[in-house]
Amino acid sequence: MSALSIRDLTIAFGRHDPVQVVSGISLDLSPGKIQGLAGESGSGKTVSAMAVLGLLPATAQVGGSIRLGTTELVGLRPRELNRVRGRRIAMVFQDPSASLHPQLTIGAQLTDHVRAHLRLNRRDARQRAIDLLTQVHVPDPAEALRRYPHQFSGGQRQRIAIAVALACDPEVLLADEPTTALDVTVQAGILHLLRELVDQRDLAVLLVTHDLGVMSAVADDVAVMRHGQIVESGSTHDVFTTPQHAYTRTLLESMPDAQQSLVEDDE
Amino acid sequence: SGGNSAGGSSGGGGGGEGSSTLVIDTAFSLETGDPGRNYVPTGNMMLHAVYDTLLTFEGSEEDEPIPSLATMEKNEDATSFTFTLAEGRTFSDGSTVNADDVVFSLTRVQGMTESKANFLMNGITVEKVDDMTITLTTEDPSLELPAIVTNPALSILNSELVQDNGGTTGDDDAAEDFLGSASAGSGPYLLDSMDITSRAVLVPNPEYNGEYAPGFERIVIRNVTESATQLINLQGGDSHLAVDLNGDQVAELGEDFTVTSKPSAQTIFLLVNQNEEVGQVTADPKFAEAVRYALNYEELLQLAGEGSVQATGVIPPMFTGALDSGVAEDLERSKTALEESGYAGETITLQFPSDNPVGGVEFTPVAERVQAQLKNAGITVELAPAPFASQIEPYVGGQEAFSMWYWGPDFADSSSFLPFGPGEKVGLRAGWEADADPEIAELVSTAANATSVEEREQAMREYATAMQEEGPFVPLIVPGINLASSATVTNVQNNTNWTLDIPLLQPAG
Amino acid sequence: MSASTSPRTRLRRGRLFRAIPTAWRTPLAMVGAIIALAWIVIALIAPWAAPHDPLAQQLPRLTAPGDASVLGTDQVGRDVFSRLLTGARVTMPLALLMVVSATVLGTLIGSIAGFVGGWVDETLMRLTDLIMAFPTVILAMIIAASLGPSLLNAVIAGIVVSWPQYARVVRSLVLSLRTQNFVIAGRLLGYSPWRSLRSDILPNVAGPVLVLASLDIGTAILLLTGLSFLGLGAQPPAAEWGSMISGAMSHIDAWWLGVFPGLAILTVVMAFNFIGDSLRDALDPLSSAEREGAAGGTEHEEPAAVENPTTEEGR
Amino acid sequence: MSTVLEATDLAVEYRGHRTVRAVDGVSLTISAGEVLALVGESGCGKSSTARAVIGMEKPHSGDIRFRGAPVPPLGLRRRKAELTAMQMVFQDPNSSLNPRKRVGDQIADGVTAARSRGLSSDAPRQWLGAVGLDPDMVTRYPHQFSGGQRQRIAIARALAAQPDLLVADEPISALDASSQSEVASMMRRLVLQAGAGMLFISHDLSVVRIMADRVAVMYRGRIVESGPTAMVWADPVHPYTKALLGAIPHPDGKGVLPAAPAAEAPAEWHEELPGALDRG
Amino acid sequence: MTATTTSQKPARLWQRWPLLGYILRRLGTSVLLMLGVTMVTFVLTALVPGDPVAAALGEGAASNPATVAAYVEEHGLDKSIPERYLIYLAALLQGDLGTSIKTGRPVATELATAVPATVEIALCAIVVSLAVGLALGTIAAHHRGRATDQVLRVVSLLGLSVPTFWLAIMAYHTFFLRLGVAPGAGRLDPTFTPPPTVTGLYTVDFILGGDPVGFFDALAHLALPVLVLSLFTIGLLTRFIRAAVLEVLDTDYIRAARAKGLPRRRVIGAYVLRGASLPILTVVGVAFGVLLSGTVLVEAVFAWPGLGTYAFNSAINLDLPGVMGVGLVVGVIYLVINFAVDLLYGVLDPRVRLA
Ligand SMILES: Nc1ncnc2c1ncn2[C@@H]1O[C@H](COP(=O)(O)OP(=O)(O)OP(=O)(O)O)[C@@H](O)[C@H]1O
Ligand SMILES: Nc1ncnc2c1ncn2[C@@H]1O[C@H](COP(=O)(O)OP(=O)(O)OP(=O)(O)O)[C@@H](O)[C@H]1O
Ligand SMILES: [Mg+2]
Ligand SMILES: [Mg+2]
Repeated sequence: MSALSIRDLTIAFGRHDPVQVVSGISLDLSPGKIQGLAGESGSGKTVSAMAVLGLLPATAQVGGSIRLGTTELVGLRPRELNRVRGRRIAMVFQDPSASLHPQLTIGAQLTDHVRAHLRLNRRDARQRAIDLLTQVHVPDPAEALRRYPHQFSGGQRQRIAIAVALACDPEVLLADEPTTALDVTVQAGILHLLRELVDQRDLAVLLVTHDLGVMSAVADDVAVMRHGQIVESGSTHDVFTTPQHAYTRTLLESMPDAQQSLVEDDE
Repeated sequence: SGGNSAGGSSGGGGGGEGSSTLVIDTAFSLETGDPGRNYVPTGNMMLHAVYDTLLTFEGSEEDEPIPSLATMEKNEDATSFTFTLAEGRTFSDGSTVNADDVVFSLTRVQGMTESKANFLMNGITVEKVDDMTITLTTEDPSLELPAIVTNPALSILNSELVQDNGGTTGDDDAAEDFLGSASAGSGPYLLDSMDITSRAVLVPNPEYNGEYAPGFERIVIRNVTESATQLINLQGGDSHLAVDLNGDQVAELGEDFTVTSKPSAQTIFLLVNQNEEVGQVTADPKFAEAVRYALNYEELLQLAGEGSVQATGVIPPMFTGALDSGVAEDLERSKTALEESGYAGETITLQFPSDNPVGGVEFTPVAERVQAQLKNAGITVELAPAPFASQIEPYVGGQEAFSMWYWGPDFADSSSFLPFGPGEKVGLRAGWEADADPEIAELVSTAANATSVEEREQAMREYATAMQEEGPFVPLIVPGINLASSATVTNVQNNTNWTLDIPLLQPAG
Repeated sequence: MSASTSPRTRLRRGRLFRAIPTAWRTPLAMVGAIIALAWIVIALIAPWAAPHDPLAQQLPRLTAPGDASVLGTDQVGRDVFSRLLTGARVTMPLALLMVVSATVLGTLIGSIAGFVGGWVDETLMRLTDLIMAFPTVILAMIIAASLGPSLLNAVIAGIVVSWPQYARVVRSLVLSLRTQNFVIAGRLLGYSPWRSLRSDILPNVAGPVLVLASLDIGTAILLLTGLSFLGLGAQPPAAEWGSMISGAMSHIDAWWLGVFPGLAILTVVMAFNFIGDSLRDALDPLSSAEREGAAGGTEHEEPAAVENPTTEEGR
Repeated sequence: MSTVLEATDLAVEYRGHRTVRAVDGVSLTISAGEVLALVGESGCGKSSTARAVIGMEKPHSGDIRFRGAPVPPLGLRRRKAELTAMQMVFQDPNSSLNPRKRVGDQIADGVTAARSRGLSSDAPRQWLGAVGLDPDMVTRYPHQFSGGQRQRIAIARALAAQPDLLVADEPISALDASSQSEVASMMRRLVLQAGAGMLFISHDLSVVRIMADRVAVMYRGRIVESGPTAMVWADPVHPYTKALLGAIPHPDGKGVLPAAPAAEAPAEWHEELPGALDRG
Repeated sequence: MTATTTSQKPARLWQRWPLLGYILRRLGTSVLLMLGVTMVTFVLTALVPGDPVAAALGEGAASNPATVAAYVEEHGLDKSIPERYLIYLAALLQGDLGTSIKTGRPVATELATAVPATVEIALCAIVVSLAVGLALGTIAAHHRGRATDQVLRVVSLLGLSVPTFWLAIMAYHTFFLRLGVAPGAGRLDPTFTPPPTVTGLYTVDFILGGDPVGFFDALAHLALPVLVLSLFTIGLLTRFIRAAVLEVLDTDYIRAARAKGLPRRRVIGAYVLRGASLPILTVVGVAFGVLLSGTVLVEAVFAWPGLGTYAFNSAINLDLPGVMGVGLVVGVIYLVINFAVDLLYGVLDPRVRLA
C-alpha cells in the first residue's frame, strides 16, 4: 500500500505556448521507506515535489494524478489543500537559512500550523514544539523556541526545518535536497536523523538530491530523472550496482569516487 | 458638521449657541492685535471693529471725517486741533473713556519707534486740556490731521488696563502680547481669539454704548489666501463675505450674492525712471510720454473688472483735486514722442511685484497686456516679475528703470499723493530730483501748506494736471474693492481705510 | 522612487538594451510611448500647428471653448490651445535637461564616492544626507527663491535636489560592483582604476540608472511645473503649463484655463511613468521571467537569460 | 621545483561590531607544477585565505610572498605587471565575467596582461578551444552561456594571462554534479602544462582526492593537517580530518550511512597536533 | 558563524552598552547634520538679492528712518553674514529660533501652530497611503501579471502623475462646491472653537478634551486635503509594496509557510508582510518627505495654516529666521523619521537588533 501515489504527472509552464518540463512521471511512496529522486539539473525534480503540495506558481499547469490515500490532490480546492499541507504531507526545502522566516521566532514557526491543524492550545503546542526539537537533537529546546533563525547554525536550522515539517505528524515528507547546503559532517548528522525518523514514525519520504553518495546512503529505492522523465528506477542497490540506462551509467561514472586520482597519472 | 452648512445657526462644538455667526474670508496680512503696531489692511479691518478712534468715517463716505469718540475744532491755520470726548463712552471693562486714555494711546505710538505706524504721529504734539479735552498741535499747517486720526493705529486704548499689562509710552512697551489676546477698546466687538495665520474671532462687546450695535454674535475672519478658494467658499456657503475676489470672479457670482464695488484709493501706475544711469533711454521725459499715449486704458481696465476705474492721474478720483478724465490712447503722439526720445528698439525690462494683488487686480496679466500694447507701439518690453519682498528694495531705492507699482494713501486725504512730486518720496524712486521740474515742486509745496480747503483743491488740481503732462509716472488703474456677500448679511460697505466696515454689518431679515 | 528596486536585483541582469525590446512589447509601454511621442511631435511642430500666436492677446477674454478658439481664451485673450501646444516646448526639454544633468552629476559623484571610499565617500554621502534632509519641493523652493525666479533657476534647483538620489544608487551599485568578481578579475589583470570604472563598473551601472532616470522625468516635470505654479519657475508671458494653472487659479469658473494644462501635465508625466515603469519591469528578473512564461525557476539564478540551452558540456 | 607562493602566519580579521578572526595563523607554500588543495567546513576561512593570498584582502598579520617578493594588497592603484602572474578563478560563474563585454575581449585582457610581462599568449579563440568551447563563440556575451561554460571562460581568461600561480576558490561547486570532475581535471591539466602552481579550494573532498598533489585541512581558521593527498586520505591523523573523511557518503549502492559526528563539535577537533602538519 | 572571535581592546563604555553608543553616535551625526542644514539654509537665504527690511516694513514705514533703524537694530541686520550666523547659532543653543522679520513674532511661536497643522495632515496621509498601498500592493503582487495587476499598475502610476497643485483646486471645487460631500476649507468649521492646545493636532486635542463633535468636524476637514496629498504616495507605496511583496513571495520561507497549510490570510499577514516590512518601512520614510513637499503646493488651496504655506511665505518674503526655522523643523522631522525607521528596523528584524 502506498502512502502517496503519483501517476503520469505532467507539468507545463506558460499559458500561450506552454513549455512542458515534466512529462508523465509515476512514483509510489510507501510508509517507512525513503524514495530517492536523482537527476540532472533542471530535469524537473523540484517542480514535481512542489506539484504535490500545489505550490507551483499560477502559470504552471499540472496534469495526471497525485493521490494521497484516497484523496486526489491535483485540482484540489485551496481550502482543502490547506488541510493536507503540513498536516498529512510536509516538505523540507534545500536551503536551511531560507526556509525559516528570519523575523519570526522558532517557537512561532513551530507552533502556528500545529495550532491551526490540531487545534491545540498554546501550552500544548509549546510542549509539542519542545518535544519535536528534542527529537531532532536541537540543544536546549525550551530556550530555542524564543530564538530567531539567525541565532542557529546551518545544521541546526535544517534540523529545525525538519521539525517544522514533522510537527503535525504527517504521513509523507517531501525533502528537496535537504543537505546540499550543508557541510559533510553536518550532512551526515541530518541523514542519520532522517533515517531515524522514517524508522520510528513510518514516514513515507521523497528525497530529492543530486548527490548520489547521499542517495546511496539513505534511500531504499531510487528513481533517476532526465528531461522531465524517469529514465530508471528500482532499489538503490540494483540501480547503483547494475545501472540499466545509459544516462545513469554516465552519471555514476562521472562521480569523482569512481575515478582514479589524476595525481599519479602525471607522475 | 459637514457639507455646505456654515450657516448662521449651525451650533454644536464651542460655537455661539443658536446665534448668528458671520464668516469673512480674506487673505491675511495680519501681524498683530496691538493697534499701535498695526499698519496692515487685515489688522485695520479687525481693529476698526474692536477699537474706536477720535474721528472716523462711516461706511464708504470718506469726504470728511466725522466724530467718533470725540468732536473736533481746528484753528485758522490748521495747526491746532481740539478734541472733546463724547460723554459716557465706556471701554469693554466698563471704565469710562477719558483724556488720559487718549494721551496715553497717541504718545504710546510715538514712543514705539519700531512700529510701522510710528510715522503717523510725526510732528504732532498731544496735550491734555481737561478730563474730556485734548489738543493736538503741529508746526506746519496740517489739513490732513483729522484724516490721520481715523487710522486704526491711532485707536484709543484703555490706558489703565494696557499699563497694567506692560504698556508704556516709551520704547519699552510690552503690551503687544496682551493685546493679541484681549481687547482694551471701546468698539462694538471684542477680540475673542486671534491666530495671525488662520483666523480672528470677534464677539460683541457687552459694555458697548456707541452708535453701531453689534449685529452678530460671532464674527470669524478667516485667512484664505487663494481667491479661488474664497470664491468657492462663498458659493458653497462656507463663508458669507469674501474680500479679495477679483473683478472676473465677482462678475460670475450671480443673483444670490451681493457685490459691493467701489474704486479703492490705490493707484496702479508705471514708473519711468528719470535717472540716466538707471534708466538710460527711459530717462528722457519723451519716453514716458510715448508710453503714456501708447496704452489703451480701456483694455487694461477690462482686466481689473468690476469697481475699477481708469486712473485719471496720480490722485484717485474720489479725492479732492483729482482730474475728471484720464489720458486716452494716441498712437501717433506716442510714435512722435518715441522718436524724439531716442529709443532705438532696445529691450526694456518691466519689473513688478508678482505676488501682491491690489484690490483683486493681479499684476501679471496687466503687465502682460502692457507688454503687448507697448509692442504695438514699437517698444519691446520684457517682463521681470519677482516676489514683492525682493522687488521692493530696488523700487524704494530708485533702482528700477521701468516698473509697475501701486500707491495707496496713508490716510484718506489727497495730500497722500503729493509724494509723487519731484524730489518727494515716490518721485525719487523714479530718479526724479526736485530740480528736475521746479515748477511741479513748487505746486507740491503750495498744496502741502495750504490752509484753506479751496486753496488746496486748486493747488492739487494743478499738480495733478502737471504730473499728467510731464511726470515720470503713468497712472493706469484704480482697482476696485469688491466685497462679495451672501444674502445672510446686509449693509456691506467698503472703505479705503479698513476695507470693510465691520461695525455696520447686520444680519438679513 | 529611488529605493524602489534594490541594486542587487537589478544587477542580476544589468542589460538594459535587451530589456528595451521586452518592455516595448507590453501594452502599457506602448501607450506611454505613443502619448510621449505625440507630445514630442507637438513640441516640434507647435510653432506651425498653433492657430494663434501663443502670446498675442487678439481674442476676447475668457471665452469658453468653441468655434472661435478650440480650448477657449485666457484672462488676457490669448488662445489656450496655442499656449498648450507651445507649453510642450518649454517643460519637456527642460525636464529632460534637469534629469540628464542630475543623472550625470549624481553618477559622477556616486561613482567617485563608491570607488574611492574613505573620507571622500564619507564627505560626499554626508552631503547627500544634507540635501535629502529637506523635502524636495521645499528645498527647490528656497533655492529658486534665492536665485531669483526663472525657469532656468528652477531647473538648477531641480538638479540640486535630485542628484543625491542618483549618487546614492550609483554609490551602492559601485560598492557592490567593486567587490564583484569580474571587477576584481580585471584589477588582477592589471586594470587601472579609471579603466576599471570605465569598462567594468559604469557600463553595469548604466541600466539601473537609466531606469531611475526614465522614472524621474515625470517627477521632474511635476517639480518644474510645481515651481512655476508657485511663481518660482517660468515667467510671464511664457506659455508654461504650471504658470498657466497658476493663472487659472483666479478664474476657477473659466474651467478651461486650468483643466487643459492640468491634463497636459498629467498625460505627459503619465506617459513617461508608463515607459519608465515598463523598463524597470523588464529589467526586473522576477517579472520578466514571469512574462516570458518559460523558465523562471526559483532557485535558478538566471534561467531566462540562457538563450543557448546547450548543456554545459557542449558535447 | 621552485616555490611560487609562500604565506607565513597569515591572519585575516574582519572588523565589525564583533571582530571576527577568520584566518588565524596559516602558513602555506606552493611550488610550480603543484596543486595544493584547501579543504574544510563552510566558514572555516578558506576563501579568506585565498583572498589574502591574492591580495584582495589586507591580511591582519603575516607575510605573503609571490616568487620571493611581497604581495601588496589590491588598492586603488593599478597592480604591478609582475603581479598579474597571479590569477584567480572564482566560485560564482555568474559574477566572474563582465556581463556587458564580449567574452573574447575579456579573454584578450588576459592576453594583454601576459604581454605586459613580455610573455606571449595564444589568441582568445585558441583559449576558448583549450577549455573545450567552440572558438567561434568569442563574439558572444556571457549571458549567452550556461554557468558551466562561463566558468570555463573565466578559467580561459585567467590562464591567458600565463599565470605562475592560479588561485581557484571553489571553481566547480556551482557546476552540475556530472561535469564537476571533468572541469577539475581540465584545470589541473592546463595549469600543469603551463608550469604554474595552483591553490585549489573545495569542500568536495572526493574531487580534491583525485586532483590535488597536497592537501591542507582547515578548521576554524587554522590548518589542522596537511600533507600529500594520498597520505592524508589513507591515514588521517587529526580527529577533525578523520571525521571529515568519515562523513563522506559514497555512491556505491550499499546503503551505508556515513558516521555522524556528535551535534556539538567535539573538543578534540580544536586540538593542535604538530605531527599532523606538513606530513610526508 | 564558526570563526573565532577576538576582541583585543578593553571594552569601552559604548562597547558594553551598544545601544548607548549607538544613540550617542546618532546624536552626534544628527547635530552635525542640523548644523549643515542651518548653514545651507542660512547661506541660501542670505544670498537672496533684496532687502528684508523694506519687505517687512512695507514702503510706508520703510521711508521712516527711525523705524528702519529700530528694525535693523532689533534684527541684527547691520552685522555681517557670518556674524549673524554665529549669533543665530548662539541663540539656537538656548532654544531661541529668532523672531520673524516679516511679522516680528518669535519663529518658535509661529512654527508651534504651523507644524502641528501640517503634521496632522502628513500623519493622516501616511496612514491612509500605507493602508491603501498595503492593500493594493499586496493584491497586485498576488495577481502578478493578470488583469487586476495591470489595472492597479495603471492606477498607481496615474497617482504618481497627477500634479497635486492642480488636483487640489479641482478636488475642492468638485467635492465641496459641486457635490457638497466635503466640508469647506480650513481646519475646522468656522462656528467651532479650536480645542485647547495640547498636541496641536485638532483631532487628538478634541479627543483629549472629550469633544466628539469637534473631533468629527476636524476629521471631516482633514479628509480632502489628505486624499489629495495621498494620491501620489498611494501610487508610490503601491508600486513599491508590490515589488517588495513579490520579492518575499518568491522566497523559500513563504513557500515553506504555504507548505505548512496555513490559511492564506495568515500567510500574508504574519509571513509575507512581515518579510517585506523593512523595505516598506524605508519607503514610508521617503513618502513622509514627499508628503511634506506636497503641502507646499496644496495648503493654500485648503486655507490650511501649515508648514508648507509658512515655508513658502518665509522664502518669498526673505524672512531669514522663518526659513531657518522651517529648515530646522524639516531637518528634525527627517532625523526623527529616520531614527524611528531605524528603531523599527530593530523591532521588526531580530538580525539588526542592537543589543
Ligand atoms: N516558475 C517556473 N516557470 C517556468 N519554468 C520553470 C519554473 N520553475 C521551474 N521551471 C523549469 O522547470 C524545469 C525543471 O526545474 P526543477 O527546478 O524542477 O529542476 P530540478 O530537477 O529541481 O533541478 P536542480 O537539480 O537544479 O534543482 C527547469 O527547466 C526550470 O527552468
Ligand atoms: N567580509 C566579511 N566580513 C565579516 N566577516 C567575514 C567576511 N568574509 C568572511 N567572513 C567570516 O569569516 C569567516 C571565514 O569566511 P570564509 O569566507 O573565508 O570561509 P570559507 O571557508 O571560504 O567558507 P565557505 O566554504 O562557506 O565558502 C566566516 O565566519 C565568515 O562569516
Ligand atoms: Mg531542484
Ligand atoms: Mg568560501
